[in-house]
Amino acid sequence: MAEEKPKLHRQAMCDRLAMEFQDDWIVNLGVGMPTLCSNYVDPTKDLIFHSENGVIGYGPLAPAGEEDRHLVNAGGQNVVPMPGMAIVHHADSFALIRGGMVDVTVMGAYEVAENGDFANWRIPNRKGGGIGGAMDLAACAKQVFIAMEHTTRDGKPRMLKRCALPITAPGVVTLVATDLGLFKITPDGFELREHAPGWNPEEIQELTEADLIIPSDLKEFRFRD
Amino acid sequence: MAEEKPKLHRQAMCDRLAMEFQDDWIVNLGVGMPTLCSNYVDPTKDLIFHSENGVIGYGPLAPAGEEDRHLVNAGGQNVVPMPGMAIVHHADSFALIRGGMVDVTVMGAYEVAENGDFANWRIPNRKGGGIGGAMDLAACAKQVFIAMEHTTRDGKPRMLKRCALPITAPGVVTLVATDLGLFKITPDGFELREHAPGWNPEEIQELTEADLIIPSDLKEFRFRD
Amino acid sequence: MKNKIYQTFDEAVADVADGSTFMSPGFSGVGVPRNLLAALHRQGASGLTGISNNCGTLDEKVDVGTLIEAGQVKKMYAAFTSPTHPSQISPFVRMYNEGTIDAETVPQGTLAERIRAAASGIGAFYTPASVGTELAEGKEHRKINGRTYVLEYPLHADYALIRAWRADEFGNLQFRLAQRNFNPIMAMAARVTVVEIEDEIVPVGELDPDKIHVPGVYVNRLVKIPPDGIFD
Amino acid sequence: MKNKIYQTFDEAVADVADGSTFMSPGFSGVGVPRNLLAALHRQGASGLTGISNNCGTLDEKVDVGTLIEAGQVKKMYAAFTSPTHPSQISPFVRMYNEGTIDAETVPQGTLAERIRAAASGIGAFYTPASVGTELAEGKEHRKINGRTYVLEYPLHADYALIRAWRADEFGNLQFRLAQRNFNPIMAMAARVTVVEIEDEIVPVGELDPDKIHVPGVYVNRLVKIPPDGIFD
Repeated sequence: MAEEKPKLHRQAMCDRLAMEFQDDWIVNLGVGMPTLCSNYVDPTKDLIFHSENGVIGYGPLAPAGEEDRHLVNAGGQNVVPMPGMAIVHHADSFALIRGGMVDVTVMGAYEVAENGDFANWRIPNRKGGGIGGAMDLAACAKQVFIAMEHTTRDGKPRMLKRCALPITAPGVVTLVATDLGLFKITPDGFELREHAPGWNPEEIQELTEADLIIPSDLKEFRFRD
Repeated sequence: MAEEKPKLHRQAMCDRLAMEFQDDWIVNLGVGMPTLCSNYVDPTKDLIFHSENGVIGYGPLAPAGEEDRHLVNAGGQNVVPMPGMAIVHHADSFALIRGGMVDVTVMGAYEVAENGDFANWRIPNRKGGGIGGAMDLAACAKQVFIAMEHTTRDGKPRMLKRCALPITAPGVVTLVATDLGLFKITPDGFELREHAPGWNPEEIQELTEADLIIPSDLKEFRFRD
Repeated sequence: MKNKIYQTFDEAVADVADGSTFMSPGFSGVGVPRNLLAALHRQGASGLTGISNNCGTLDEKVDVGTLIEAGQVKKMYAAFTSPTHPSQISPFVRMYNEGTIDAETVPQGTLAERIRAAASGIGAFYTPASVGTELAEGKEHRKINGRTYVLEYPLHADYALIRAWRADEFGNLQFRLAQRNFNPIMAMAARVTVVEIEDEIVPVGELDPDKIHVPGVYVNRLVKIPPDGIFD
Repeated sequence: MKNKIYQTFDEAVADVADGSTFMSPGFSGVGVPRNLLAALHRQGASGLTGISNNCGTLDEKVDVGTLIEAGQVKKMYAAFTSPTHPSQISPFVRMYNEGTIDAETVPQGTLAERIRAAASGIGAFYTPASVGTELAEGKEHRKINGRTYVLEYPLHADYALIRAWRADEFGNLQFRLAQRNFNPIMAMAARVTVVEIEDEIVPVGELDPDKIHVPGVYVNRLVKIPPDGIFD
């Protein structure tokens, strides 16, 4: 059974997305899995981590016992200040986001569609939503990366022709890391760029609703050195 | 000749307007004559002087030799800081203005009309205008006081039925001090509240285009004690 | 100078009337005016409308959820009107599903900007956030320079309950790090701004005018958190 | 970390192309980036559009009027497009009357808010300023909650020339007193932000993150004003 083969770990998925970050980028990491991106450190690149609460340039998680209760990232985790950090209020923080200063936002999702739509804020038949800053970020960041499991817990595909859930923003996703590989969103749909070790394109297609484009230079998933 | 009788001095006009300021008011004084209002000090009242450049709570003019070149009021005069002063940037300074925080703005004018319109930014047949922050202040301050000479240099009235010059804001002026007296703007037009010493209502009316309301409790102009 | 210093949180929120709108800042539990919220809970005003990033958490701490659970709130404007995890059923979520509280879900940046618009006398503004989503349905759209925006309106409030680090007696405020979040814009947007101070209320003149996050003209009431108050 | 420190003003503005839009802050002569304006004057770019509170003063100091007088500017957005006294005939006023320069008169608060809108990704906003006046003619009006507003659009720029008091090497900026004025919002609104520093450029980490007026992410180039530069 394909489902029983080992898949990629969350940290590997986030490492892979983080490898795409470029020097001097302003990076916003969503709550949950995306925060793992900050565990990947490329010493040749300086990144500036921005959090919705107005913290610009925070550092790694604070070691136990060294937490400053006034300094948290978007997920509420205590982080340490980096030299050069600056604080702004919430309106200015989203001025920065809407102003197009964020180079990449990495978010989790329930679904991603081949047209770049994604859904991560509302479960149907349930009132309300946990939108947070996701709509502002998704609409305004220069790139939107998604980190998510390839299928739901009961094995249904999350990589779809069209989203079934209410979307967070239309047509904005550029890159998706799942536990089965790395996918670029092209004008023609999902392109499988890298596959998880032991998984061939046909097996991945089987767990994907949308048709995958399989390029001639398809590679195996790249892990941290 | 009525014109040769002594009229009120500018400082007296501004003193009179300043007497109307209430405790804890946020006061914005326009460039030129209105700045004289800050020379009237009533020790029973605390006033907060706001300037368009984001200075909230400045004090008197700086004594010669003690100027801080980074601290000026809206007229570019060096002022001294008062304890409790705070600085904001220009967008926040006008957020305060538009937000309705300014209790009174005192401005000069070319013309005031009995409907509360006034004109102080543009001379006709001349391109452009010196609007500065006057339109924002006039539209948003809780009260607009005007300090101006009663007539033009060639003796034409400035207190009109309707403004001839392009207006700064419609229907906002509440109180006018001229060199002939103090005028309240009522729903029925200008009410002469106080006349300059030696000037009777008929003489003032002669130099006023609009019809003056002369109340039964008309008083002589009040000077500082 | 008017005395803005109140001795107790209860006095500072005593006049909050039934049906008032209040703003409650905080993000991930930092910068939450817990002492003032506790006092408003004790005070018991009802039919309140709340404006806050979320609708209460599941920890045992006092927050906007404390008022919600007590039935004091009839409507919330918030960026989170459902739990981030389906397992987290807060009092708000239960009441919202039962229909005993109303809510409007507002994207966080739009929430912040609507508060800032209220503070700034802006009548309405166009934002690109939420375009193409369910939250933009029924809202006025406009294409400006090739991009589509939705029209959003200011969020005013009668009261802002604020948590700051330090103040002077005039009400000039300073915040520490991520404590700042929604605090300054809410302090500037409300008709009456009530502040709980963590560190110190210093005499007027002791704060550098270049280092003030909220000018004192926006602040009406100050309460120093006593040693037995809620700090975290 | 990218090096943002430039040794000369000339290098810092060398790439300003003909036809660029630039922002020039300052109010009553305070916070004017005189060294950068002087360098842009030397550099000679033409066909520029300027965004500034005024269009140059009559003192002998370098300001936006220096570029205007040199014929480098084709259009100004400003709150003052005529002298405050009829006797003050600046080069701008002469050229404007002659029709050799174009201008748009913008109420000062609207000017600030349009710059802030550009910095904030706001597509347009409604302001009450100018309603009922000549400056609102032809603009879209809207009644919101009984009050009439006009619609105003953001003002973007290619370059902001900024005068600050202190910076760190990452570009975090601090201003002194009334020097702040338009500087922060212009620094945040432009594509490229170039800053002249009066006091000091300190190593990264020396500025308190709570006491920064413009985060360094907005700043591209820093030049310390040399002892023989223009300070006042």
